[in-house]
Amino acid sequence: MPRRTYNIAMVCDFFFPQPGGVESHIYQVASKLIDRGHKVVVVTHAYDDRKGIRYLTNGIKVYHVPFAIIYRSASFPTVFSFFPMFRNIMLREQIEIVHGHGSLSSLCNEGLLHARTMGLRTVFTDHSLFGFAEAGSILTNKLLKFILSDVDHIICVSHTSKENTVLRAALDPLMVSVIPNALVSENFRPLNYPTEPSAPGAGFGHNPPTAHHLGPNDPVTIVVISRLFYNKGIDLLTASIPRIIMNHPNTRFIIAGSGPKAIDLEQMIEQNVLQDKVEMLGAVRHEQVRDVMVRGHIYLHPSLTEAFGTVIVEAASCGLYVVCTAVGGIPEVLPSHMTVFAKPEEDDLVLATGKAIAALRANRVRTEKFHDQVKVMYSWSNIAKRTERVYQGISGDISETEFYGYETADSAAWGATSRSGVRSFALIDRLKRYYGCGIWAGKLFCLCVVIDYLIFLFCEWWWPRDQIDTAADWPRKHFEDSDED
Amino acid sequence: MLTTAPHLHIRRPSPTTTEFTVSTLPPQTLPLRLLLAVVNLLRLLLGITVLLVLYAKWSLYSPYTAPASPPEALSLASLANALQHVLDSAPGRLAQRAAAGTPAWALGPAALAALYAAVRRVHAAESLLVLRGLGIQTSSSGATVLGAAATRFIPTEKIQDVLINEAFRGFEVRHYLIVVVDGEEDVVVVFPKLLPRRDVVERVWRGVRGCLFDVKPRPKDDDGQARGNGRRTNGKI
Amino acid sequence: MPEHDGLMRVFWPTDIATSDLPGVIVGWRNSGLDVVVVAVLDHVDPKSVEGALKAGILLRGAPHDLDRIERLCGHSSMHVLGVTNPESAPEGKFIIEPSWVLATTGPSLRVPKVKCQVASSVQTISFERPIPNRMQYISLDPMALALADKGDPSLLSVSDGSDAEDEKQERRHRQKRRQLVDKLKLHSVVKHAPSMKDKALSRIVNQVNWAWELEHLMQKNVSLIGTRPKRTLSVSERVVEQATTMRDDAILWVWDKIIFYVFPIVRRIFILTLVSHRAAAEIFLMILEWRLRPSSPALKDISATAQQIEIRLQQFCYWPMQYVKLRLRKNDWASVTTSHPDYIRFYNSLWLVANDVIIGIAIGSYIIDNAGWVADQIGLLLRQYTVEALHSSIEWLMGWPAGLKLNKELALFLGDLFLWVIEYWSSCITTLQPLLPHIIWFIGFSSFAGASMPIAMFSDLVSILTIHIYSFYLASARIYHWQLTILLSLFQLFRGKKYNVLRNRVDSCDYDLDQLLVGTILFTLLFFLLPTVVVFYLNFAVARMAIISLKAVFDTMLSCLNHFPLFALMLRVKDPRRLPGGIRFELRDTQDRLKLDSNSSIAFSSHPPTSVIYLKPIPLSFTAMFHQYFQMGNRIRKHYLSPRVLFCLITGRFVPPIHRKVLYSLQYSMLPAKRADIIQMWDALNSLPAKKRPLGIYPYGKQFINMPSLPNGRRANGRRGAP
Amino acid sequence: MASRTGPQPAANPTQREASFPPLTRSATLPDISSSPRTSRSHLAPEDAFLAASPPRQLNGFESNAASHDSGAESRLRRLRSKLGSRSRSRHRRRRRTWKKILWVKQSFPDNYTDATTFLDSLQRNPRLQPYEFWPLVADTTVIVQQVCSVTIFVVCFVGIFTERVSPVTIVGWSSFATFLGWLLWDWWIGQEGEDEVLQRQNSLRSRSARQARQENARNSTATTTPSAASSVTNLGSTERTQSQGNLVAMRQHHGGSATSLQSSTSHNSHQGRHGEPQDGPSHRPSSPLRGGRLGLRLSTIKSAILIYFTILGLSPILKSLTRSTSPDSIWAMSFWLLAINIFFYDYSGGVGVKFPASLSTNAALMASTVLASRLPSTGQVFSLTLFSIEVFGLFPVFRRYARHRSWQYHVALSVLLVIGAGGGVGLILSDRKDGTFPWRSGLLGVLVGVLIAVMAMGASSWWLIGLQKYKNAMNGPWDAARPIIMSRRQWDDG
Repeated sequence: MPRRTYNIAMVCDFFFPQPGGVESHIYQVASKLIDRGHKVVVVTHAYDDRKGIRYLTNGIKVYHVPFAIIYRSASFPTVFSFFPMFRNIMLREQIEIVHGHGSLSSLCNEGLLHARTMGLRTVFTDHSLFGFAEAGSILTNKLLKFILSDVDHIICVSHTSKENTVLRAALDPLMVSVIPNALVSENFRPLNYPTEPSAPGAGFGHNPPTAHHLGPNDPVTIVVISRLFYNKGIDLLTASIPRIIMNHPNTRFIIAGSGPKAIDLEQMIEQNVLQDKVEMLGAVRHEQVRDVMVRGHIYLHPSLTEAFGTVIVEAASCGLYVVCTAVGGIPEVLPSHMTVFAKPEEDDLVLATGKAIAALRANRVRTEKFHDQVKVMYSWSNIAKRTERVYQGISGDISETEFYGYETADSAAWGATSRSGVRSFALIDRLKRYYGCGIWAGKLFCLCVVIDYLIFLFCEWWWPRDQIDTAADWPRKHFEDSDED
Repeated sequence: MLTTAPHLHIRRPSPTTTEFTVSTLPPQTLPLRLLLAVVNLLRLLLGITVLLVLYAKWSLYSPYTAPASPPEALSLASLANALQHVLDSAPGRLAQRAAAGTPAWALGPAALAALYAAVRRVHAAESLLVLRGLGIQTSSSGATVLGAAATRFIPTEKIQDVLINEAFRGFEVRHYLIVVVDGEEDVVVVFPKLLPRRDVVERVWRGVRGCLFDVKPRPKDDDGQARGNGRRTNGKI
Repeated sequence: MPEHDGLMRVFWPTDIATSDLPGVIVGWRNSGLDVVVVAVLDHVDPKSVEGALKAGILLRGAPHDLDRIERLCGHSSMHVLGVTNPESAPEGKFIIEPSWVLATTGPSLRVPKVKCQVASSVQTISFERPIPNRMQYISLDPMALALADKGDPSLLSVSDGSDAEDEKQERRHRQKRRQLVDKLKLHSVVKHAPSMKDKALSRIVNQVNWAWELEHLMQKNVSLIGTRPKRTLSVSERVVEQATTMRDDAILWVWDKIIFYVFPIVRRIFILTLVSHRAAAEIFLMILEWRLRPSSPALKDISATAQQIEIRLQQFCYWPMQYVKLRLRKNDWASVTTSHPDYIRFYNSLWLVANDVIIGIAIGSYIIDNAGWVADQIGLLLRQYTVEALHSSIEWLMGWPAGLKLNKELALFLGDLFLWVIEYWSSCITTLQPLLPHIIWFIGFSSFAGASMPIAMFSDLVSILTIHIYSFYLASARIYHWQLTILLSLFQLFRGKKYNVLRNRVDSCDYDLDQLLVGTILFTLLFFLLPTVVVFYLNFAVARMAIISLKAVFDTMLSCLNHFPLFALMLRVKDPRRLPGGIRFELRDTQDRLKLDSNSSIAFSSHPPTSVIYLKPIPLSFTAMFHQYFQMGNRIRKHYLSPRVLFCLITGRFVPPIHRKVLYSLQYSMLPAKRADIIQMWDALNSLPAKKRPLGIYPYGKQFINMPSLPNGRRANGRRGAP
Repeated sequence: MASRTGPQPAANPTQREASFPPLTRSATLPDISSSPRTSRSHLAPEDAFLAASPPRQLNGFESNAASHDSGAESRLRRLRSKLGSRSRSRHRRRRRTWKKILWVKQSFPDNYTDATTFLDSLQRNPRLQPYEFWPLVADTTVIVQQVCSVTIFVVCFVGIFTERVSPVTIVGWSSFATFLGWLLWDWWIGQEGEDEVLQRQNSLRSRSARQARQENARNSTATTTPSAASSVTNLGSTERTQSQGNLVAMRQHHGGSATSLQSSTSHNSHQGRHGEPQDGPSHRPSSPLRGGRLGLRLSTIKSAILIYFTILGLSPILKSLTRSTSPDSIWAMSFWLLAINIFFYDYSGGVGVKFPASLSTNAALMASTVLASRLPSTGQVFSLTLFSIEVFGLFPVFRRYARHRSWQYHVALSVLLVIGAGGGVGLILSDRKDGTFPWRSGLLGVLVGVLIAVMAMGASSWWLIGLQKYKNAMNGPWDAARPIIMSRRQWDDG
């Protein structure tokens, strides 16, 4: 059958001009989806002078909804007042699928709720991990449960993240797909990539003229690029840098990024005099990351929690040997010959770094081949393709059997018919789903949903659909579905 | 039922001169005319009444008393005399009673509101006049019947672009036509008050480009426009 | 003509005489089919007119040099644009060129019917000519009442912190916008080069402004072309002519004598006195603007009176220059519109000063008449509000006011302190009391120099007589601020934290026992003493604010007296066309014309589609006139009603009064940024052209005089040419 | 979820039993992140689930597992059951095994869920420590001590306020007691000097690490009596109930007593380092040098004199400070301040902790200042303030040392305090007859006080143990790992 193309709305608080992982993820997926012939609009809140409607390259249309911002990241939860505007946008863009990103973005949560009320298909992508111990995460988990208990499909960026989400929101695992992040591998080339042929022959020979080849006594440079926050494990870093340098005096550190922990690092540098060994660059923009990375041989990633860890993929793609803590989804991201894993402990981190340095010195790792391997592993077009499959699945364009991979027969055994394929939009079914969310929370959620539905009816009456004129479409690309990658 | 949704009316006596008028005035039918006449009459009466009441209020406090002898015509005194006569009439006494009854702090705002209602325009009309070789002139009728239409003329060589943009307004997203003026910070919004719907705006847009730059509107231009407007202007109304 | 897109554009003055006789249309041809009609000459031959135009015969006897016309209107000479009522002309009278305009005029038609052989469509833009002698003109953009020679610098010179940073961020914002606008320039979907017609607009505006003068000049010279029977005068007429000429000669002789011998002396004396005054003014100004350090405020920044005097002197220094400029205008074409704003500004300031003086005389006479009473009133007010009110309020604060839990001892202490100062001050006041009537009398006397003077003096008087409140405010604010800061840092200690300057954050720190002890006890102390201090501080802060607002009222009155656009308002009422605020077009319904076409004649059956447009000037809007008032209001609001000021008030920091420069930028906006020094003035005054023989302006005047009788005169020679 | 919660429990009870083994197996899998904690200081999860070890908790967890149906465990059980029922059908289709990696494109759909590995590394209640009764009771003594000292202070204030007791006697006795306490403390310090000297010579990091180790050694010697060990153990949990900022974090990931104490001492060591530059009267054990003990004494005396004169100077101002304020507001304020003092007091502080929670100390001091400002005469103000310093500033240090020295001292001290507080309250509450000292009410007060104390200790311990069975923590790789860092403090701004 001919491939259907969809009108998709990406709803998230985090989007350009603010830099970040989620932002670039949304942007890349959107542009690749547009390449595949879909129509994508992004709905986010207004940044300081960015109100209104903008177009990005490749025809991504961005709605910067003017709303109260509590601070730079998240917009104020304007529970229902966002609905009329949201509905207007959805109608004028003729949206079929609403795709929310980031469980912390209230805009996304509201968008998904309203979208369900309006009877649109919804997909949710979870970018982050949440523990169960902290008091704060209890609330967020309840909220997530509220939102996700009616979403058609969920996308997680790693299997760990999938397990986490399934537990948090009490979901059917089959509703959760794992689609990793990717990177634009052209932007993360090794230093002298174009000159060096990507054939494996180059790696052989005892001293190939690669930048990463190390003589016995030329310094090893370790790069750290991360926002300097506690959960990025900067304390570990601060603790282990002096010891690493003590054990391997011929190493340099390049630390890029800014944050509250920067002061601790500086103090460490001053306390044991390391000004000539450790270089702190401060914040670097995303397009400069590659230039910083290629200055080093090892990428050190001491994070304490990480859903996916795009940055280590980028580092590997830049031909760096990656030393990282085995937390979150990180162990799934890279093959073992590119990485050295460490426990989130100071001693183990020092140990692992030592191993990495030793391996580099002995030329046991062919970092020059990393780039091509990573290029094969992760590409946004592939991500977009898999995302598109999710869309097809939820809008019933491919059969449940194919999508969920089991016969509806035995699925009937455990009564999942309501969720199989498409979720029914009937208010009563939705209320059923919400009601199961908890003793008190369930009732509260039901109340919210009912109010939302009433507001929806009011909107239908006050701003009738025929009064809303549809926006002009960007010229669709014509994409022949070629099954490469 | 006095007004309708804004609709477009085009006058082009010659191919090089076009005037696009968007107004909320419904097509003139007899009942409508009658209705309008009645409404205007009522407003007139309202205005007169308010003025009368105000004068009564004033005359309550003013020491001025009408002179016994009839003053010569066409003088302030005669005017005051006439007003006195009006006040002595039945509606005048009623007005006096009303004035005496209401306190000043209540009377002032009420009178202002009533006067505003009396002079408010019923139909808004905004127009765009395109003269090839001269430029574009936007004009929008004032809020009250007293105020004249505010016009803005933009010579052709200062017109950088004419394009359709989208922006949030209230709870909805509207299309609107803007003129980008060379070297000015703010774009000029055409039909700022009425903000007609997309089809109207697009017709006007094609008409303007056809009349001003003598380009035959092609469908591709629309996308060109769309691409154009989006990338740069942050649509604030 | 190289290019024409078949669009004929005719600018047609509505108020030229429209006869149904055949005539020649003369005017400017800006480009192919883009013409501005200046005049219609009846009963002349187009070719001869063309020749005359080439030879400049028609402009003979022009009062001023002709190249200004070329510079402003963009063409060396006018052309024959076409003919009117060709059909009513005798056959073969002239050959019609294809690009000519064939217009049908007549008393019945307000707008001529225009057609052209090459034109596919016609725009007839009919305009009413502005009359230059009445200083009417049209312009594309509104005229500027304020001097444009200084924008930001005057503001940037304001360098007291808050305003400076306000300005800075404002400038940053402006620059951001500028970048946005530049980006906007980069982007354009379809570029098209503006056609000749588009570029011509500014020139056309000038031509329209010139149309009246040129038309009259030409009508005067029409008699020079076209052959006319030269009839000789009769004897009696000659006698009369002789006599008149003799009388004229006599008068002229006397007049010349006066001009050549007496006038220069008078003029020279006048100039000398003027310059000497100017020198004196210069000295005064130097005194007023002297500041011992560039940062420290000058005298005029401190006192309103000095400011006022300075403004007046500045105006005085500027007037001669303005006058000279206006005089120079006299011996140029009347249609040169560059100097009209100067004219308005000049007379505006004159008017204002006159007004000021008139009101001032009234006030002054009143004050002088009963100076004693006024003095008593003022003394009473002073005592009542600056001494007794304060006194009572402080007493009220010393006893526990309004259930406020004040610390008795501290309240007593502070109260006694302030009371003592107040006592001292009031004693000073009482010693000053007998002087007051003299001061008042002096003020009243000064107000003969304008009502603004006593107001300024009063505002100064207020600021002098309330110094004690100011000082109280300062003192209490200091105490309060100090206590607040200590409390904050002690609170950190109380929480077992301390503010780390290096990290610029609060981090935990453990103190020793004695530190904890002393810190805590002090914290408790200050915490319980705070309300008392707050109350006193608030008391004086309120008083201070009241005084500031009073002075603000004075300043507003001053600015009204000094800069009210009185003259402009009057002009706006009298003759709006002297204050052009732009132009606007009106599209006229052409239905009636078409109807008329259909039934009138066969000649117009082949009429191109025509749109009749009226070009009308927009008078300057009132908002534009009062624009600077709005600006000043914004500036004051931004200075006083900003959260920053509120924060300062709350934390007890000193709220700086708004800088006079900012406040008075309005007054200065009519004056040049830097005044012309004496030498320039001397040169300017001497550069005034010595009066030539008044005959020089006679023709102008005469033509001006018999202008109304013009049409029938033309009708006459027309009749003469008929047979 | 509603669609499942409804039919689920009734639908197939068999699956629940079926789902136990994989659950426990998965939960007991030794995972990487928890390997450092395999010290025997805490129970392994299987103790919790199979309910093997202490028999007391058997029913507790049984009932827990049974009662919590909407809880995460049952949810998990359901998930697994589904996966089991489903993956069978899938394994028929797919041969190649699925690996939990992202960097190869496997021939499985994105939403494929592998039954064997899914939620493998999930573990519940990983570091659960069952409380025992007596240690808990032993721990509560610390709190009882603090409460009692506060009570005694209040009693003294009331005494002074109602002029039953002359302030001078109070100050005199308390000062004398303080002096004795200081002598004793000084002597203890003297015994501990040597290790400190050793530590001085090393660099900061090694020093603190070593100090940590030595502290361990000392503790292991000092805590031969099991009660003490478990006492420190359970402190973590007691705090966790009254959630206390960083210390919770510190405790939560350190299982046993050894680690906990170690971390606490590492904490201390840093703090000692932190407090070094300002050498005021340092009550900390680490004296600069052996000869420095003299300097330490001198500085202590100096600060004592400083305090003395400060109070002397400030008391006249304090006297009139809050006269205009209404008394009841003062009572309320001081009550809240004292409550703050009790709640924010650092009960777990090791010996080295100088004034760990200066908030509580400050609150107490402020309370005493506020109360003192109600007193009529300067002398009373002075004496009360001084007394408050002795009670709230110095006495805790002494108590901490006493507990650290030996358990007997601790118990004796607490008993004394309880008796004193009870007696004092009794005396205060007794209607005052002229002159005669109300023995009876005093004794009554003592009895009641002891009774209340015992009751409270027992009840709170029971309550805590009862609470513990509701604990259900799920951990897995998604949790933010807690970095184990030897050399640096990491709790100041996490």
